[in-house]
Amino acid sequence: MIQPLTREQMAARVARDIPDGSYVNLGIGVPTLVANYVPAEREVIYHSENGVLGMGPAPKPGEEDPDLINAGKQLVTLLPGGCYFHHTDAFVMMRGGHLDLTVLGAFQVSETGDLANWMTSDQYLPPAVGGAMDLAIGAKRVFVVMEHTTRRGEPKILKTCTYPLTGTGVVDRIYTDLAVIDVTDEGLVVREMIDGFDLEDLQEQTDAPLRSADDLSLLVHRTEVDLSSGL
Amino acid sequence: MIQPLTREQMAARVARDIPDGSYVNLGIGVPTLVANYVPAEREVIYHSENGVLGMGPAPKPGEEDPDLINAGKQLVTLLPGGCYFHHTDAFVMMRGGHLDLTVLGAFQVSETGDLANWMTSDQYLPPAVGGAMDLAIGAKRVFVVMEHTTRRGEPKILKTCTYPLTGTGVVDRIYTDLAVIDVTDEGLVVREMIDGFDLEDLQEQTDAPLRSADDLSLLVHRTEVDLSSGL
Amino acid sequence: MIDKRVATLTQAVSDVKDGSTILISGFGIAGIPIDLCHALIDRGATDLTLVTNNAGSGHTDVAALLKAGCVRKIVCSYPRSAGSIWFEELYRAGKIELELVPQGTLSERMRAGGAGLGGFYTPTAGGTLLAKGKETREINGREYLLEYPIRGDVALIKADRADRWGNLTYSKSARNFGPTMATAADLTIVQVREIVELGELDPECVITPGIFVNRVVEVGASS
Amino acid sequence: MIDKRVATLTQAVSDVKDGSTILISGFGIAGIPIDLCHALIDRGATDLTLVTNNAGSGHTDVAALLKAGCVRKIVCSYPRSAGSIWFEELYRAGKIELELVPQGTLSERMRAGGAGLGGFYTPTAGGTLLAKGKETREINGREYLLEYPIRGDVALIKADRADRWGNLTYSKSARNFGPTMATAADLTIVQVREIVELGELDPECVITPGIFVNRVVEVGASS
Repeated sequence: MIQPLTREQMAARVARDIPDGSYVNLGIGVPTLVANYVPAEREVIYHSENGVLGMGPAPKPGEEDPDLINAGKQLVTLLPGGCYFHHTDAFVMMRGGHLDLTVLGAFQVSETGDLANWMTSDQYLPPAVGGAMDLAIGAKRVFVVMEHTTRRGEPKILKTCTYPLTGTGVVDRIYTDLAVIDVTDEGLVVREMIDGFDLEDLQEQTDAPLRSADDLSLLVHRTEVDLSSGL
Repeated sequence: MIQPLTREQMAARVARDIPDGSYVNLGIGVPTLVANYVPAEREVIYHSENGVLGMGPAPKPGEEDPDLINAGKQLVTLLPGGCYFHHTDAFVMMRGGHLDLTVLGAFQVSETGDLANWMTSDQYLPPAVGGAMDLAIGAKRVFVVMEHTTRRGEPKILKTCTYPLTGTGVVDRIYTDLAVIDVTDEGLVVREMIDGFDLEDLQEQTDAPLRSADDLSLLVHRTEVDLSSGL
Repeated sequence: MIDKRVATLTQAVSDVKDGSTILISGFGIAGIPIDLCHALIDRGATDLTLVTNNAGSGHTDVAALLKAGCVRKIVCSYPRSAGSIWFEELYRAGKIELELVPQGTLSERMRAGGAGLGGFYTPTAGGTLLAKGKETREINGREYLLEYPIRGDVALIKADRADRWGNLTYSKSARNFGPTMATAADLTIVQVREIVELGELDPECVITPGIFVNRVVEVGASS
Repeated sequence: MIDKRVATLTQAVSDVKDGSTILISGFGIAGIPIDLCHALIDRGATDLTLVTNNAGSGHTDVAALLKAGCVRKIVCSYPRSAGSIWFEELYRAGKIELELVPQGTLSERMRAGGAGLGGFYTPTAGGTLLAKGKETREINGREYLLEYPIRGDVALIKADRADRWGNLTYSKSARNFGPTMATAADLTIVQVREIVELGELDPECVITPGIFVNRVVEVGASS
């Protein structure tokens, strides 16, 4: 019986790959959890598109300030060295290629790194895009973290996305509850896979063709902070 | 014997027309002198394209700060309520139509308000444009202050400018040492003229056709501060 | 003398015309000019186009403008938030027009409006549904969309402190769209926590120079 | 750990390559990174393209770079100042290339470079000699020129205070081109009067967030 990673374990796995000294924007959902698992030894500067650089953790009770929130509208704090700026400047950072990395959730990713994470085909829901497109095209590297398949078991890693795109050819690496997969010029390369799976098992849950890295390793379940990097 | 206005008298005449509460950019040369003659009762906010709003007069001896200069590179001061910003924002103010008024020097002005104030035909001098073009197209109103003719007596108010243009159709009013002239849709209209001159005398020194305002009045020589307005 | 202080919220919005395009600052709960929004509702404004990042949630401010039937169209990046019930109801009923703009493009289009630019080329949204109908251009091997400026007849903004010249400072992430919107409207109206004496704001730390502001009204530490 | 402090000026410019495009802050005497300019001369840089508002005056900083023969081309708005003798001499001798750009367009082109835009339409210089060869477009009845971004390989900037994350404040009108240039280069090197502890700069008053800065070197109250 295989054990997919929990959301926390996925976040912890992504956290291993956040480099010391990097400027990072974390999307809403699992991406936001990533910060919890980045080792304290690494100094990472978190950016929020609503005009904050150097975000710290959630405030202690009694220290909440409704004027200090992140892009997910959660209350946050500011680290010493952090600063504020207006929205247009926040997007200069994003669109201008100044962020080292963004971690985003996704509905679908294609084998060429197309990203679909802003709109499903539900006609009753009004569309909402926020800053997703700016992040997708602007950050130097784009990591996606998501479940490997939908709740119904449909693959989310596809030859071609069926949902409307956020950006084309933008994703560098995909972290799922089953594997870590690089988007390369030669297609999707599996770097890590959970115990009990072989490439065929993973391929069954994946629409786009996969191949195995020469140094394929085990995707481990852990939520403790890990100083090693999978990059 | 007619008496053309001195540079100071020209500046004082322009100053009469600087409205209370306006945002004003003064160009280099005679325009800079204008501030000296604006009545203290009028609160005028002076803008400088190097990132200053609310400029005050020259500093007292001992209070000079080389970091606080105007566009003419002269040392200035900052009034209470003044502030600093970067160059790109300074030009947002200019290009974006936020300045009420600019007063500029000129080599030539055409009857349709074309302005030439950045380049002569001297091939040995390298061209230099600075912020002149942004001011000319951006300010809500453009006043030009200049001698009526060149030192050689050639007219500077022309049917068509012969020097390279700074902007087309931008000038609203011309202040010279002989007259105050509005640029209107029906051509140049003389509002004020110095004593001893009639329209023919002025026309002789002007290439573009002039006509007289119905309420043509005398252009007076004074340098004391004057609360009346010629607008 | 320059004095941009206005005594009451009612006065501050008294001449906002029906049919106007209104830029409204704020992201999530931070930086929304709640009191100005409600003053506008009290005035009975109709047929408005709102340009604002979210489409309101709950029953106050932007949501209240929607609920009160003041709004014909909304230009925003993220209308679907927790509690955006009034927008969703109007949207499903086909009673409101939506122009969805990526957040960075929304902000940059207003900046262009304030800066006197005619338009700009952005890579954002290239190859997506939101590029539909937009002119594209390849520049140095990359595809860009041509985007045009947005200007408002009015901007309603929440700031922290102001002086009588209209200089503004903001509070933390409540700064968000305020500084850009202030530049991009014919009439910029600002509610602030506190109005201070001229000269009290540090000239190095003024975020919105007063040239972009027409009216300021003090509301204290409002809701 | 992030530590952008560099001990010496020599170190700060050690890897600036010949043939680079260098953005240099400053307007008149205010905000010119004099010490960094001289460090670059000491390194013996050649074939540089400078992007800077003026073309130097007297014998220091930008003028010194010209005098030392480091510069192939200059992109600026106002090369002719009192005392711009070195530029004028090279210009008359045909030994330097000049690209003259209106000041606001110069600043805006660098902003576009830092903001990831492909270009923009500006009304400035429409109908003038400086529109020659530029694509024009009528938008809402007004003529605009298409202008493309400027980026530097390196930006040399003078600021007032910095911390080890590279956050910057400036002094009065010496701010000028610094904040925009910092965004528009692959490598942004800043000389500051003083480096302070992390957290000492007011987060509301940081003018250049550290994300735009690669190196800071403390020079004290320099020339």
